[in-house]
Amino acid sequence: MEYVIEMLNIRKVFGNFVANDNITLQLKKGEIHALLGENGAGKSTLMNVLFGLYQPDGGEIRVKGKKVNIANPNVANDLGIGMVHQHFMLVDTFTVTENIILGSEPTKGGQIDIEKAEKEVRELSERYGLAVDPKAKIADISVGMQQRVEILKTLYRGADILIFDEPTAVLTPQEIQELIQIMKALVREGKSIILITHKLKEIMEVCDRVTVIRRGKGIGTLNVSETNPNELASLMVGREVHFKTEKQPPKVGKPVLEIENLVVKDARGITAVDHLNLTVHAGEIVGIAGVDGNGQTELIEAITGLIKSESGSIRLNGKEIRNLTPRQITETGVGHIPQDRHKHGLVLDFPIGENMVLQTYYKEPYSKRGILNFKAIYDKARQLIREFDVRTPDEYTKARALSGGNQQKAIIGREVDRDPDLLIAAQPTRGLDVGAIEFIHKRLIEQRDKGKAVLLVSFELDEIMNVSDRIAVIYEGKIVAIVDPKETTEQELGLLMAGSKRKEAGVSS
Amino acid sequence: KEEPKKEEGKASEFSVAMVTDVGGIDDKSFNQSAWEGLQKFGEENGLKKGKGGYDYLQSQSDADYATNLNKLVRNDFDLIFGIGFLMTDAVTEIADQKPDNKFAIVDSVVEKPNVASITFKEHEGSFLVGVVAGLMTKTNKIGFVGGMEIPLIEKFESGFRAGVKAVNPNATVEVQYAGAFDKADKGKAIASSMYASGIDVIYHAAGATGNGVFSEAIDLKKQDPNKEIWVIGVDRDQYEEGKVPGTDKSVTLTSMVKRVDVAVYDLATKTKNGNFPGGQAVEYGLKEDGVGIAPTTKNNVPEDVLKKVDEWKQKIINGEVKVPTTRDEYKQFEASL
Amino acid sequence: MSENRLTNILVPVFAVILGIIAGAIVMIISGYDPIAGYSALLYGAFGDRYYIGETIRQVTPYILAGLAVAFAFRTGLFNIGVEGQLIVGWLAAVWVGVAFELPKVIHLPLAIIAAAVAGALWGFIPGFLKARFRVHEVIVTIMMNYIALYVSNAVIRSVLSDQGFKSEKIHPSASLRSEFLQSLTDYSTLHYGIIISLIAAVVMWFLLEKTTTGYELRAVGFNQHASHYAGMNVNRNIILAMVISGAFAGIAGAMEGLGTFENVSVKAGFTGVGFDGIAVALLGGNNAFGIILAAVLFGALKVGALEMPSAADVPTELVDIVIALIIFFVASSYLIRLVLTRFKKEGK
Amino acid sequence: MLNILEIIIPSAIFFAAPLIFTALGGVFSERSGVVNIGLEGLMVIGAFTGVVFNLTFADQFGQLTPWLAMLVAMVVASIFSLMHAVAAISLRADQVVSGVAINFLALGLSLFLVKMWYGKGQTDQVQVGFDKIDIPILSKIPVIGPILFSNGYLPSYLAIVLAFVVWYVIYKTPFGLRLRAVGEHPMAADTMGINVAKMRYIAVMLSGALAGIGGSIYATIISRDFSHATISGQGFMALAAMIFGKWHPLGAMGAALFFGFAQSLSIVGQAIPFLKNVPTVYLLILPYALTILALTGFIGRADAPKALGTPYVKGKR
Ligand SMILES: Nc1ncnc2c1ncn2[C@@H]1O[C@H](COP(=O)(O)OP(=O)(O)OP(=O)(O)O)[C@@H](O)[C@H]1O
Ligand SMILES: Nc1ncnc2c1ncn2[C@@H]1O[C@H](COP(=O)(O)OP(=O)(O)OP(=O)(O)O)[C@@H](O)[C@H]1O
Ligand SMILES: [Mg+2]
Ligand SMILES: [Mg+2]
Repeated sequence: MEYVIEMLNIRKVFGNFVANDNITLQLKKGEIHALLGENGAGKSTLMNVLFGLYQPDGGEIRVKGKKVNIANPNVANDLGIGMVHQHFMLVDTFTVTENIILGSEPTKGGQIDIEKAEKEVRELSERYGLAVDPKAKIADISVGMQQRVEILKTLYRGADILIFDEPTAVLTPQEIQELIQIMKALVREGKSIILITHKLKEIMEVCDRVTVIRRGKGIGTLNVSETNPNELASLMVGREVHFKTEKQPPKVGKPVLEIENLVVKDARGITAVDHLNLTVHAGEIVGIAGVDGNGQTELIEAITGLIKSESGSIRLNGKEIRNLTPRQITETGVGHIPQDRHKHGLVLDFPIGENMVLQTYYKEPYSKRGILNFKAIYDKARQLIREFDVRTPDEYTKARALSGGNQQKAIIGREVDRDPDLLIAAQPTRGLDVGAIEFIHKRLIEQRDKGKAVLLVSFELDEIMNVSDRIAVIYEGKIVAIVDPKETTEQELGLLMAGSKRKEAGVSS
Repeated sequence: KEEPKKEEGKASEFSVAMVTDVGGIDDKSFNQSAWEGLQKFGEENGLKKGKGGYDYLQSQSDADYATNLNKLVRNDFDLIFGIGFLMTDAVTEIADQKPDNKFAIVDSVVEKPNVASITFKEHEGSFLVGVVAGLMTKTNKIGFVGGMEIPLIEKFESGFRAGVKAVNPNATVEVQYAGAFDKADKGKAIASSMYASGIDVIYHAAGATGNGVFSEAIDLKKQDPNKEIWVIGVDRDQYEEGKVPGTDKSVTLTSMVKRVDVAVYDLATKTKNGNFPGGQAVEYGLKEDGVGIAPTTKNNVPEDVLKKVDEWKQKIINGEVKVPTTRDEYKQFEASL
Repeated sequence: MSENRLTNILVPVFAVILGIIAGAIVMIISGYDPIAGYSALLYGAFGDRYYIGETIRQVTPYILAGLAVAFAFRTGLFNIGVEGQLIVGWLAAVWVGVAFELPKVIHLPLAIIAAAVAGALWGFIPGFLKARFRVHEVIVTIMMNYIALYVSNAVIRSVLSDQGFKSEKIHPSASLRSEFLQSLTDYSTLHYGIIISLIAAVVMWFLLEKTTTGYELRAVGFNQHASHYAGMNVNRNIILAMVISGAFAGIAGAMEGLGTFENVSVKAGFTGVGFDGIAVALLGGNNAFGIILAAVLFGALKVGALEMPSAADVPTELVDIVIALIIFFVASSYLIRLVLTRFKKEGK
Repeated sequence: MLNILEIIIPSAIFFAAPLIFTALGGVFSERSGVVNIGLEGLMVIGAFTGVVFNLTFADQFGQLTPWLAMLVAMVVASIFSLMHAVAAISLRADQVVSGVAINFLALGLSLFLVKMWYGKGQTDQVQVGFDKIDIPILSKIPVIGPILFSNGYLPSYLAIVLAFVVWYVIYKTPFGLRLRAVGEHPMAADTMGINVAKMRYIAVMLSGALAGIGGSIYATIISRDFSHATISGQGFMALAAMIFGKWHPLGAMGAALFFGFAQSLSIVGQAIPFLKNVPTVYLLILPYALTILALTGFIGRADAPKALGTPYVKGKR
């Protein structure tokens, strides 16, 4: 059997922490090989070793049978290994072409030959069906296109072994389908792919084999055709996992959030939310489904006061809250799990404890007459850490040091603890493993059952379908349909999200 | 470093020291001049540099004046000079605190029984260089560049303008202040604009800012050796500063010299001989040879002009002419012409 | 945790030691006697009660300038304008000290408050421009320094004196000087300002670490987006940070105006205290207690240096080299940390 | 009016030239992600080296001396900037702190050496400086000839030409693309096989080299000697010019020229009839006030390179 890549007994230690403990992974030519594991299991570490970003502390790597020492990404490039990183490695202020050619620029007389480069990029993108605009700035293009740029970067360098680190976590369902097509096309061209993902469905759909790791240790490699999601999940977590979150029928109460004719412009002054109407009642979870960029972000930021809206009305429990300050809105009873936890959710350089009172520090018991009461603050932090299972050495640890999942749990704990009438959750499980997702879903449903209104925004159709009581489909800044998750299919939702009108009733505008 | 002095003059009974302002003993100005006077005094009296002989301390900032004066008191110097008007407050204060010590201040007056004050009639010297400028200008446009707009520099300005007006009523004097004594760039820019507007003689009373005036004049002269432009130096003979490279010419027309060295030497000698003029303010003018024009003036200035200068000098010395020290006095002077 | 804290303390200590050793090497290379040099330095800083008085006098504005820089730093702003804020504070303090005649209990505090307000105003402008127009505070504060210098010179000339070069002496009721302190230190210029600067250090620590205002300021300093999200008024906090920073700097100016000089004179250039404040803040790790220690070190070096040329024939500039190297070693603390951890591991 | 321009513009250019060189150096350093508030100190080193070289070798090299002095100053300042590079890049120092250290060290060391070598606080005056020139042909153009191309110094024109060269290098060459990438997203650059540390070392040393030139021409043309006051704030003005110019070479040049213009206006203004009665203080603060107004009014926010000030540690997120 011919392996293009063999990673044998790879060991990688950070300080005292063993991130990779004798893991073996063998990649066959022309296969899509999944790498599966919980958050922090060591997947990215293993791939970074392969790509030359980290040096292994033990084990050996063979490429096409030959033992190699991958000292840096240049060596990896030369060996035909390319990597699409979990966190995109793109320079925002550069164009697509500039990002792709960076480091191996075609030149003419000492000057970058940008025309030639653009031509090559265009050819490459046509050949693999990776639609990009070579002249566009990264900052101005969608996440999906950014990912295609990442792939083009590897192809431009002639990679035939591609590593995808959680490529689908940031994509919409349509984009995921496109990516799957792309990967299939790449394999047809003779490339081999390692795919890291938490989404078992995707593994089942495109992968040939799967290697599972748990807490830095290799658990084994299976043929996808011989396994099923349940087996994979329990291998990965080490216990049974429930995919469908159990929930009682909702006890819907009075309207909590009422939005009428809301108009919001985005940062560039383009109308992003266009006369939108939406109502969320006490005791229900309304999920907003939509392709990224259809006004979800602006809608949430307008509700929470982070940006100003143009016109319309937003009422909370009958009280007008449109264009109040974030603080006034929070105090009226809105909780918000923000989409970007690093940017909005946490002050990464504050200890966990101080992050837990980010909106309440000025209130008793956390402070009195302007003086902070650290005992009360850290008591609260300890309580939330316990209740929400935030894995951290202690409450004095900086938020920066926590893993994404644990940061997210801390935020959710903080928001839920304030007991808001309306809880807005934006992409609450992005990038998290199944165990963490399960935990968070339970918490959202718990809130609903306590009679709170929950507004969930997610690009994950699974999540929307599973958790919501009603689904509002957003398209071009309008709610184009409200559907019952029990009476719809992913196909139908996908079509609605793509802008095709629903024939039946229930279409509101 | 200082060359070792004669060693046999061991700790004699009289020692003297000075505190400079931030300029230091090589500022090509009054600090340097004062130190020269002190050195001369020390050498002539067989003192050695350092404790028990003659010495100086340089200040790094305004806050150091008092500390440095105090340091010298602690080192038992018999006479301690504060050089420069900036030191007025510090000398006043320490004179109160140490009534048994003898102090002297240059360029300012401190009315304490244990302080001797030395001031100069800069306006008289400036008047003379003004006469030179007034007679030498071809364009009848003359410039004055001051460091900071303070009463001391106003004395230079008023005396200079009076000198110009006295000999050449048609000449105008353009006055500009750079706002600082250490901004050569401003000096250069001011000079550049003055020369460009037809001014052909600039008198600077601006310390290191004046370096810029020299550098502009030299550069212009290098570009066009036939250009008739001049700088008048201040405090010391600045002939060397005006040397045009590659030639033996200097753009320095004349310099208003202020003999701080003479005054310092004088006072130290008096004090050593037991005649410390405590509580007095000694003013050094033309008469006392405390101010005057540099000997190198003859290099660029013809005999007849020098003669004129001498005539005016006599008039001032014998009191025929009273040189103005402020702008108000200048107005009166101008009116009286 | 505590091991970490130990390292945090050890780093500046090692930096100081390395800086001093490096200074000795410089002296040896250039043919001076390092022992004589450092003895003179030490004597000039602490050798006598007079010198101790002078050192403390020098430490006083350093503490306040350091606090001013650090306060802004902690809130994510780089205030290079401490120098200018100090100058206007100095001017305002003397103005009040000269213009009024009041009982000391009113006059002195009034003069200090005037300085704080003037400094605060000077800090407000860059703060406001940053908050309102997103103008980079570094440029504005640099420009404000020059404006402070020229404006205060003009005011001294035309308002505080009759075209003179300095103001009158302040009334004794506004002075920080004290017979007692002077007699204690043999007529040094030591004044009560040191107490004010120590109080200011406590105020800064308390304000930043213990109050909700400080919590907001720190949060905004670290992450403006999250602070906005959490309902804090980001712009108000940016302005407030610069205002408080400027107030500290203004009080530093009051120390000079009401204590060291008791008047204000036309300045040919900057005092340098504000710029030294940057170094003090950095060496002190931007925390109040560290700043006090760093200010003592700097003050001692500066005052002690004056003794070096006369006693050991070493140029005073050597001290600037030593200071620079200390800052450099603090900056490169990574190296020291690395060595320390290595050392600890081997010790185990 | 034309006459006034003939006075103001050449002096604006000559004020601006040292700032342009230094600000361009700043552009290199900061574009690579390394904050450099040590520009002031690097200018000091340049001024010191330039003057000392000039004084020492004027006899050997004659008219060539100032140019050689400039080159030597460039090399020495660039070596000196290595300290900042080592601290900021290899030792992960706080870049602001390290820059402050550079400023202190440069001044302390150069004055220490002046005292040691010359036995006094300042050097002698240099004898061989740059010559004032009228640029052939161009200076004959009516109106703009006398304003722009007469009575200038060659290094001043060199500064302006260099700004365009730097623009070309940063925006048109692979080196520039990599430099900017390293300053925006060093990890992305790293994964593309670019040696982040090497790029940053080069950039910081370039900033040293250019600040060294700036300092040396300042000292040679303007102060003619070296003392504690020779470089007093010009480095900070250059830093301001760089930020004002939004980290763009031509912007930095424009900002430096603007400073030069305001500065020159404040001096020449005292001689302009309708400004004559304005109290001097207003003219003195004019350059600084204008800068603030300009920043507030029409320049708006400037976006610094994203990775500016953060050391790059491999493998850190
Ligand atoms: N640079 C580092 N320094 C120290 N420890 C690290 C570093 N990078 C990773 N680790 C450790 O290695 C473990 C594995 O991290 P890795 O990023 O490989 O996880 P992962 O499997 O990719 O997780 P996820 O699914 O969340 O992406 C982490 O839990 C962490 O403890
Ligand atoms: N550079 C680092 N140094 C030390 N610890 C690190 C480092 N990077 C990651 N870690 C540790 O790795 C663990 C998991 O990190 P990791 O980033 O893989 O989590 P994650 O869940 O994948 O987060 P994200 O959702 O942001 O990708 C955390 O416990 C964190 O402390
Ligand atoms: Mg992750
Ligand atoms: Mg990962």
